Amino acid sequence: MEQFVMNFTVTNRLATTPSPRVCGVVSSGNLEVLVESGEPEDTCRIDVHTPAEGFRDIWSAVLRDFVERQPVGGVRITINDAGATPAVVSLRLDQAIDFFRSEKP
Amino acid sequence: MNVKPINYFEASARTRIACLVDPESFTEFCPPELRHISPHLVRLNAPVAFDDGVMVGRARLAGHPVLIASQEGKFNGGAVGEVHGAKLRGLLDKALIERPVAVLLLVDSGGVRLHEANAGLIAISELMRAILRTQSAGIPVFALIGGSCGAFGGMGIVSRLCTEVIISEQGRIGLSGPEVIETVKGVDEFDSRDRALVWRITGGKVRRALGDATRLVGDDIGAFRAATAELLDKHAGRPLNSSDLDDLTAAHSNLSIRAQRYDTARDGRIIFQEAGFTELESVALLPVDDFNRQLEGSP
Amino acid sequence: MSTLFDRLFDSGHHAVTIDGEFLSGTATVAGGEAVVIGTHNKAAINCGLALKLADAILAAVREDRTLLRPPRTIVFLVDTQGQELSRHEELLGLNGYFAHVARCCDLARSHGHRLVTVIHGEAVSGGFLAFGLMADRVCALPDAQVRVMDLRAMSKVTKIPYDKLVVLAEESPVFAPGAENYWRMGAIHELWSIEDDWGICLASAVTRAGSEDERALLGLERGGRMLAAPIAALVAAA
Amino acid sequence: MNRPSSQPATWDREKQNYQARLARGAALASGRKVSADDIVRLLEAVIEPGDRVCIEGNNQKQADFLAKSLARTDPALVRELHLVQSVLALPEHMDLIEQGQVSRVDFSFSGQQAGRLATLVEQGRIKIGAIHTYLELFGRYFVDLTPKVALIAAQMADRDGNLYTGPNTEDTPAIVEAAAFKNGIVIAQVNEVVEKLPRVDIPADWVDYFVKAPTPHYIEPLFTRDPAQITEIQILMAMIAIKGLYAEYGITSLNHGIGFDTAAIELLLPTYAAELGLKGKICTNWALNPHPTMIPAIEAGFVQSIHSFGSEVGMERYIAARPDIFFVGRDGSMRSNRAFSQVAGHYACDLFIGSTLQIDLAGNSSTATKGRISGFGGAPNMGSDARGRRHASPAWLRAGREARPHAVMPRGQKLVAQIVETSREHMQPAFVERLDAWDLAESSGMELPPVMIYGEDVTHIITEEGIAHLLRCETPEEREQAIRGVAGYTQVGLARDRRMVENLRDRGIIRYPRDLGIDKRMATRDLLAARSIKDLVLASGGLYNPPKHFRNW
Repeated sequence: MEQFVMNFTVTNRLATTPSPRVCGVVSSGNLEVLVESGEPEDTCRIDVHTPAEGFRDIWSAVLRDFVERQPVGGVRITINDAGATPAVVSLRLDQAIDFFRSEKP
Repeated sequence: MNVKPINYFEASARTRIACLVDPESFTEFCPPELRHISPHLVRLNAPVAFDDGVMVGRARLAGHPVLIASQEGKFNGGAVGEVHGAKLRGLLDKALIERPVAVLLLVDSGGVRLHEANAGLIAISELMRAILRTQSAGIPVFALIGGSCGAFGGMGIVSRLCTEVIISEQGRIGLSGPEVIETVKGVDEFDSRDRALVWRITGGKVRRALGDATRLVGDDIGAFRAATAELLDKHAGRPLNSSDLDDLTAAHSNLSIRAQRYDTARDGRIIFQEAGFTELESVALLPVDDFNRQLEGSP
Repeated sequence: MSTLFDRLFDSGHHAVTIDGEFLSGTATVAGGEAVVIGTHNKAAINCGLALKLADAILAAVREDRTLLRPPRTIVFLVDTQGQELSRHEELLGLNGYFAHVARCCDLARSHGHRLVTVIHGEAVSGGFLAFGLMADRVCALPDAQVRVMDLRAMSKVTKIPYDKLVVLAEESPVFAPGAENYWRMGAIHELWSIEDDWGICLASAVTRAGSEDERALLGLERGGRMLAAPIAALVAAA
Repeated sequence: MNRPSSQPATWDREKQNYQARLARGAALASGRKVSADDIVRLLEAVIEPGDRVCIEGNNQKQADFLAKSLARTDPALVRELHLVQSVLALPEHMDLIEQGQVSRVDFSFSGQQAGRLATLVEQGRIKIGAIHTYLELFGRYFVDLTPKVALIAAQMADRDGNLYTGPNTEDTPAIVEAAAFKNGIVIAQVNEVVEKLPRVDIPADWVDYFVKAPTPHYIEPLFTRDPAQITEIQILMAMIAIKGLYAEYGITSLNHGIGFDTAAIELLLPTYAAELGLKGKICTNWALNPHPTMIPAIEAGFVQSIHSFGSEVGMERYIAARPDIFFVGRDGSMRSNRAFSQVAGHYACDLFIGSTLQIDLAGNSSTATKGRISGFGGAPNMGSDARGRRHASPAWLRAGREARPHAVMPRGQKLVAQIVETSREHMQPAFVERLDAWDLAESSGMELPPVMIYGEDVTHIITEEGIAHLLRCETPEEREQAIRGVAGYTQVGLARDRRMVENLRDRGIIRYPRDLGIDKRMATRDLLAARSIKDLVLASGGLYNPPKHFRNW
């Protein structure tokens, strides 16, 4: 198991504070993404828990691109991974943030 | 594009709840953001889930208040560990306080989670007692079965303790999985790769024909919802009578008759035959409605 | 078997018949008559055996009710390697037969019978769920073997190295075989030693058998199952 | 003038040898018919040391009883054989090598035996001539690898020895044609002996012996892909393929590989492609096995014709009921033919698309991994430009124009696409600097690294990131960056030159989903025309009868 946290500073911030949302399922080659409101409001904090060790560079590239696509601050994202490919991780992150934004506070 | 029904089989546990109950009516107890993960999986370096593979909560279905649990079959085969089991048990404890029209268990589980096998086994035993206690208090418990893991191991026993069992033809109920039987007893005893046979032994149709399931529905969450709503209507306002000695004596006699009648049976074909089906090869492909009609029309 | 009976029951007073792997009869426990229902020879429980167990429980309830006498204690003598693995049993719906046994236990409990389990051999997985674990109080003899799966098989299925499992089993009772582990987790109430007077132990177990399921609290108290009780309480209070 | 040597020339030594073999076999046969009990002795009688032997078998149908029987012959009598056959798929094929009966092999594909074969090669117990493509091997049957003994599989024989090979005709005609007309012995195993055949696929006078096998020959349901296992990523890639490649070039004639990636495309035709208005404009004529996942597209009227290499278990009744689509005999059952379908795939199709395990920076792709000698079957024939092609089609011409914009002589180009997710599970990259094929060639003493499709033939790479139009690249550097540009988060992808990739994107050489107007969120399983095997059965009107281990009801 590898665990690490990455913080990204962004300019956009959420106007509302939606309820937490979880997206995806922890199963082989897949992952779950939990999105919650968090502090500070200019930061997107991402916690990763993954069983595959030694892929931190790839994770940071995937997450960096995600934050570039979806620059949302005041958000805390936690990932429980079970060996998902970068493609699946990106797709799930996009879905999760979409769901989260559409959620009422 | 035409709107397709949402498959129960491949939907996630969350989607099942969302599509089964009245819109926006679900409140989750112990939700993922509380992060009650399994410390035992962590210790074994295995992936964890924030809900430990089961969500529990309160909702309405066709207006009826229900308590509901949904197991995620894709997470560790829906297997029951300490936290997972405690959530289920807690839900049944809550039923005594809230007195819903029914407790719905969306079962999708291979049974005990091996990573925490002792805790899982005990949890299932506690769940069994809790279900019996809930029923004694007049509250029915429904099992809904149609996921990829079916209802096996301890969850197979739990399902058969339920008041009503709604199953799809993709659903399965059993005790030991075919792979386990094949591994221990050999391929001649049970060829687990012969999926058609597997379903003739444990699948929804054969379980319905035997009476182990009270409703057979199509693989569509809407169909599960309709069947559940109908059964909730039936139970609403009429507390369950707890089983007495006569009920169990009658049940005992039925099970004895079944064991005698099928004392050498090793294939569900004989059960379809006894249930009055004539074209045995086509039972598997028979649409659910036709199957139900033929079954209920038979003596 | 009779050595066991002699040690368990008052002054060796018992009338238990052995029918294959199935045991049934009566014996004196704490000065009163108790019903004895059991399995031996590491029975693989199938539909037939499950029916015999259920039948014996129902018969005890029926007799006491018919004779209008106080419900007798029922002693379960458990020795099972688990459920029988067979296509035929699955087709019959073995899980349903096990559920039926559980219902019968519950009926007996609600009629005032005290249910005490004594594990005198193995207590494994589904067999134990069906027969033994549903009692009010569960006691294990010194050589009792209680488990779901042994560590080698578990290692194969979970793909966690065996050596690692052995080490981790030292720290936590949650997955490794052993009556001691089940004691710590609250599912076995008493571990009897070889020196104990099992007759006195059994009599005391009957007195202490309560009809509420407090195993989760016991597991918390004994430090073996720290989450079951609080999580269940959290959900119930939500 | 010098007279030739006094010895008169003999021109029928092979024929005499053939007759001598028949004479030795005569006692063990009644006419052409041999009983299963005598087959081992018959093989010992008619086979001579050093013979080239073909045991018919492709990745589907197998002459398994004859293979088993050959493995039971006495290695003192039956030895130094040279196997010349499509596939080394059965354990018996390896047993023959281990027992010392076979000393040399020429083949196309080894599938399940790839690991064992690699071990035997490393131990020096077998010599591999070459790992061919199917067409190449069939070709050599008529030049320098003609089988002396052909052990073939048919469904039925009549009493005279006429054979019905039925839907799984596959390789039989090519093998028999070579052996029977070049003094070879042809022995057929059949499932049944009947009074009258549904049709004659192989005439009796091309057959020397037939034997009724105790059990029907094995057929692997190789082309059945359960839609339940198709992932969202595969659906996204299928959307990119349909919109970015099929629609872009107007591809009507094509061949698909057998993976889930292409199964996803097949299941998106009646939904996604139909919505794009592509019905009748793409995917009308196929060289393809009867994939069950094609059923919804066929039923939706997308497809005009399918010619097949082999058949597929469970599809028989469906095929027979759709004679407008499939090549069906007068008897009502399909006729497949691997050689002809391979020719069709090579010369008559505008597109081949398939998956692979590894792609390097030049676009070379391979499914070879260390310790496994597996070969590629027909993929290299489908996945290469047919330089002999002389008929034009819009897709072919357009590809040619894009590949050679400055050429004076108009010429087309076959479209060859690789469709692959950038990483497999647990971050195993599909894009690599160096193919494992190099190591395999080294460790097995091969003259060529086993490359499935050469980079120069690959025109397109599709990943979940997008599509790279390699044929539009002008320099090898551009080609490398185009590959890196769709290689995602693999090391190859991360090392891309971002500026160059943006430039390629501006020029339409790399196109990402957003460039194609594809909304990634639409890539859900709801888009599949069938989500389970059962859906396929329903779509077929109950005609498709899936193999039992694919059913879950």
